[in-house]
Amino acid sequence: MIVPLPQLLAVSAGLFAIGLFGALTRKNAIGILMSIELILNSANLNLVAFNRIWGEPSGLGQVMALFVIGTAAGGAVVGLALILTIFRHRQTISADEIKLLKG
Amino acid sequence: MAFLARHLLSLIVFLPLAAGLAILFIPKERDRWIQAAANGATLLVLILTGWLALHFQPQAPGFQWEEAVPWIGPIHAWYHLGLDGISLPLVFLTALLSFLAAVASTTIPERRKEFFFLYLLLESGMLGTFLALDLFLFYIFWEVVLVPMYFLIGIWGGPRREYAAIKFFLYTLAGSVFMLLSILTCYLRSPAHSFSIPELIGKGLQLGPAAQWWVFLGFFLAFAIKVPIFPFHTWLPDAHVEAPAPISVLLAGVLLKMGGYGFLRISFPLLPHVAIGFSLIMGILGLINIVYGALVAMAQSDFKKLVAYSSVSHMGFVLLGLSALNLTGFNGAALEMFNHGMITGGMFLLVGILYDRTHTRELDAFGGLGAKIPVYGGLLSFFALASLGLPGLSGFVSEFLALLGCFPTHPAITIASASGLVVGAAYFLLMLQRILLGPLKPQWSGLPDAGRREIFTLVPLMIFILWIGLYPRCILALQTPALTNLLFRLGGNIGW
Amino acid sequence: MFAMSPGNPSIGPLDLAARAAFYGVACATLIGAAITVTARNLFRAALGLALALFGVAVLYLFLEAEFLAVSQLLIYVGAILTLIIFGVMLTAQIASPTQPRFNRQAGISLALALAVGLGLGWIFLTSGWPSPSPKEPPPAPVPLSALGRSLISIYLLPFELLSILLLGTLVGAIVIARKEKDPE
Amino acid sequence: MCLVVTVVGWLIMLYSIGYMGGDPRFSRFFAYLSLFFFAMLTLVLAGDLLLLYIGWEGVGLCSYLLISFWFEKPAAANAGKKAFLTTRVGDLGLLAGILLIAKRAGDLSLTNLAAKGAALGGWAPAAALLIFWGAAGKSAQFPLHVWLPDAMEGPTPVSALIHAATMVAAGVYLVARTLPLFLPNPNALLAVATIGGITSFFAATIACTQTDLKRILAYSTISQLGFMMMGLGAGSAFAGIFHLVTHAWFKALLFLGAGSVIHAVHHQDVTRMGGLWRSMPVTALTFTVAAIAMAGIPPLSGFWSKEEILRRLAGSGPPFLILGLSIAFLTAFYITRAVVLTFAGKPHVIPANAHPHESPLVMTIPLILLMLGAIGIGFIGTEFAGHRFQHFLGIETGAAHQEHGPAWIQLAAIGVAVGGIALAILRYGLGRQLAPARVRGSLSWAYRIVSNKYYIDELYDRLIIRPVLALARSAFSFDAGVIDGAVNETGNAGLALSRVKGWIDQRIVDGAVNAAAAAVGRTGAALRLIQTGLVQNYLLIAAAGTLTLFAVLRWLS
Repeated sequence: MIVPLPQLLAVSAGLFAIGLFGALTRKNAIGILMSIELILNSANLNLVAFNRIWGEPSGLGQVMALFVIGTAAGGAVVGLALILTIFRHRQTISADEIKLLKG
Repeated sequence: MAFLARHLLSLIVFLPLAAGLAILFIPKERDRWIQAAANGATLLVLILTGWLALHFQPQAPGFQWEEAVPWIGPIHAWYHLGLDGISLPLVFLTALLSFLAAVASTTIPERRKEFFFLYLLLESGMLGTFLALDLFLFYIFWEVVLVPMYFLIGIWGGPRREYAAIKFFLYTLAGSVFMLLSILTCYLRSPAHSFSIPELIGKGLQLGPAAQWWVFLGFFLAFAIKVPIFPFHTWLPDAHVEAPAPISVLLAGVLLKMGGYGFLRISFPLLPHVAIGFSLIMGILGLINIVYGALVAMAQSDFKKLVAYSSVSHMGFVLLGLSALNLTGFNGAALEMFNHGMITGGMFLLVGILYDRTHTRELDAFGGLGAKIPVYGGLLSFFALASLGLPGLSGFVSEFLALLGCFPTHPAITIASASGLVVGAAYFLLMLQRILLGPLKPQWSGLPDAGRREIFTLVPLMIFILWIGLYPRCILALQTPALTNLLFRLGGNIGW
Repeated sequence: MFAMSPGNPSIGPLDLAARAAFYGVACATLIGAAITVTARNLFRAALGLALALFGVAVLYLFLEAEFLAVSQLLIYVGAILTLIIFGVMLTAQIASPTQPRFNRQAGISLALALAVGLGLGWIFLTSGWPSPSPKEPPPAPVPLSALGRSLISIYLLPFELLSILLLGTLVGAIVIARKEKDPE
Repeated sequence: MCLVVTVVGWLIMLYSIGYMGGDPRFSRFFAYLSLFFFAMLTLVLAGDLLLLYIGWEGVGLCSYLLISFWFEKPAAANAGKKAFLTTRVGDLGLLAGILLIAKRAGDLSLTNLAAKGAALGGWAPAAALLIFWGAAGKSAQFPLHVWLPDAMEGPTPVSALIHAATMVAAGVYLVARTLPLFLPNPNALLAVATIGGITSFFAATIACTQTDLKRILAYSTISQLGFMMMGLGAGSAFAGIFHLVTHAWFKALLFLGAGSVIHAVHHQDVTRMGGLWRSMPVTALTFTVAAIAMAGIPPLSGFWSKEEILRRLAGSGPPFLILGLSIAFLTAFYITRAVVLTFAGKPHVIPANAHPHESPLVMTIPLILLMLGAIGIGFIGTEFAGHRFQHFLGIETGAAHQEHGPAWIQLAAIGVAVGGIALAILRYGLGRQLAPARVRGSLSWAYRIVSNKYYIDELYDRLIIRPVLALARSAFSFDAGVIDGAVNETGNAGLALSRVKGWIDQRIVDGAVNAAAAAVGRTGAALRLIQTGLVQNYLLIAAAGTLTLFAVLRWLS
């Protein structure tokens, strides 16, 4: 079986685009979080694919992917904690009703 | 101990600074601690310099207790300290006056913590200037002196303190700029390619005659402002009058000497040809300083201003000695710096004592105090007589040497300068008469005489004035070999 | 087993099956992703995400990164997704029919996302990727042992930093999400 | 000289105990006096010009301190200052002379002065005159004599010691000491003699007109010092020193006597005294003896030394001899005048209620001892005593002295002295007018000039003191106005420059900056519209930006 690199990368590009769209449009904060996970996965896919094709012996790409997964887990935890707290205070997790950043 | 002995000069230079930093950590309410720390630190420095003076080998060539450590590598700046016969008397003078003025600083009423910090920083700067053997380091210490002085005048001074402080600062800074240019020229145009003064002197400069003149003038401006040489002297009366008494003591006693020291340490050995060509101008400037300063002093009605202008007059003798280009003249110049520090330092302390009691410096406001405060009157007479060059007191020895040395070089200038002695006597006697003699004014009937602490600050100076006046050899022997070396460098007349 | 050579002309039947499987997985992944961003019901979106993540894990397998595939399953599907579902349930706003799914910038976002996706795809597909010559065997996959060794030797510092980051995250999350004491 | 200082000094010290008794600064007085002795002995015993100079200045200092001893009196304070400054002007000459000798001759010792004179070559007259200048300052020679009469403001023992017997004689001593420098130069000697003669004659005429007892004595001192200088100028160190020694005795005695009188009547005006011999016999006796000694009546001391000088002057030419004789005449005249006015006649002491009385023993004993000296000291220099003094001095024992002047000089000296005394007794003792009123009237202007001391003080005030003070003031205003003004103007120019620069900054540089800032502000206001606070907006913009960036980069490459 041959995994053609361009096609694989195209899948990752699709994942990225979909994730981006979700992050930009979802009203629900948890939805945004999930979209971001998609984006991260698309990046991971690229890392692993390039690692495979150039055969870096120490497995740099895979290591980085592992780190990304780790940080993503952390991010998800903190993000969810934030969302829960905001929800507790405001009874909403709709991103366009949260304007803490408005100057 | 061995470590301390090797770094004795550094210890002397930085001990006041360390004490100053320590004072910052003493609570403001512990005023006695602050005073004690300042007194102790300056006394310790005095003891160390006294030890130096006793163990100094006058005949040994070169510098002693030398310390040289590479400092800023890329520009070849070294941390280089050393002591020789030219700097030793001035270092000792600095240490002595700093101690006495610190004791006299008990009269400073407010913000004493900051005062003593700046004061000790100032002492470090002054000692460093006299000990630095690297032009870069010299320049830094030179500027370090400037900053605390600015604040000391500007914060604790008299009514026009800000004007005086700014004037002093700008004047001196203007001079420093030219000095910096000259230093850089020396650095760039020497095969030694370093800031080290001995090295620069040893290897010489690669400059045309005209360029040498410019470099000399650059140094000259900086030193002339410090000395101060007519017409760069007008910062001095303002600064002296506005500064608090202990600071006036250091200003007149030490800071003015930095200029004269600069000539002996840097300008003359580095640019001998220019120095020889400059001799006549130097002599004329000396003459102007002596006569002009004395005349202006005579017209003063302010006690402190009178003493300030008398400094201008006395520093003229230093210039006269420098213009002589012979051993007698140089000895006179170097000794005059030392003596003037003692005498004028004492005078300013006396001015301060009187001002503390009466809050006026108008000479006409006094009169007949000789009967009311005889001890003070005696002290004042003593210092005034020393200042007007009474034989047997130190002022006479150095003035006589300067005149004697200058006579073969510039006879006419010497004779004309000697007239300054008469005018000098005139204004000091006028001053004594207006303060001490005549009928006692009623408002001073309750004036207390000089206290024990005040007498304590003056007696050491009197001892030195009398000692050098009667037996100047002890200090001449210290500086003669170094000055002889300098003269060899200049190709001047050694015999005289 | 897998030979990654895009221009390889000899395509065997096994290859063909594998290729079909690859495309299938790829499609499933993208569909899962699409569900994730479009589902009105948040719970359903989470399930879509699960599908997408699972697909990616399989893609890792295709790339002979077995450890990563397992990690993906364990961490994403096992941990993060569970967490997200918990979050969805806790916020109790799984679906509100009156609310629109998207905010007002949906149109422009769609255009942007399309542009990005098409642009990236175009770049990926048209870039002349270096292809190893047919005679040379493709580089061997990174063995798991090598991965482990490099993790604790060359990449030890980032590894440890990551662990500290995770610890910090843990503490931070607890602090943030903790129920504040009533002042009364 | 040393003996004079110590012996006369001791007697005066003794006298002072009585005179200064009760003064609040009694102890300070004696401290100053001791300091004076130290300095004076340094001066006299110095074997080196520099050391001599130190002593020289030292006595000047003590003189200053002692003259202004009663410093509450402004006159005393002024007098002290004047004395110090005037002598300082003289010291300047001495200093210059010392410098000259130091440079040309190499060392400053007082031995081998003749050789030094040779080494000085053409500079020798200059050096000699410079030294004489210094001596003139200290010995109150014209034109530097003005300080001595004023110095009488000091306590009388001080006047006696410093301003009659010792310090003022230091100048004479110095010239005598350095006479080998003068001897080869007739012109220098002539200058010394001329100045001495002028001083002596001037001072003698002034002394005839003064009414203050101590001032009479002061001018007489100046006159006698000038007389000594004439002797020195005649080339005889012996004559000068001899007169110095005898003068020290009788002049100290005169001053102490005057002090005794002043102590008794509490003022110094001779016209308000008279007949005091009744109440103060010892003082009157000793004073009179001293006066006769000074007038030059043999066999008292003054005669011998005066005769010695006159004899030397005869060798210098008739003009000097005539001058000397007229001075001797005037001396006899004015001192007799003083004696007669003070002691003779009816007692008419003013104020009348004062009761003058003889001074205590501690004051009269020194008077008597000094009187004995004044009588006898002259003999040591005469042939009767075998020229002991000359041998003692160890100078001029050669043929120079062996030639005795013509006898008529002695006779003339006695004659003028007697004449002077007689005239004075006639005029003041018996009240006879000496000249017709018409002559007196026409001479009154001369009298006025003389009694005003030839207006020299006023002249100095106009010509020197005021110009110097004015110079000082103008120097100060120059300093404050021009130099400091220049500095301040530089500062002001700097300020003006910075103001111009400030204007440029404000209008042009700042203008540009402000315009830029305003532009930014407006842009910001515009951009604020997109600051919605919504995360997703930001994200969108970021993504769009990134995309644009990539597109641009792509397009560029």
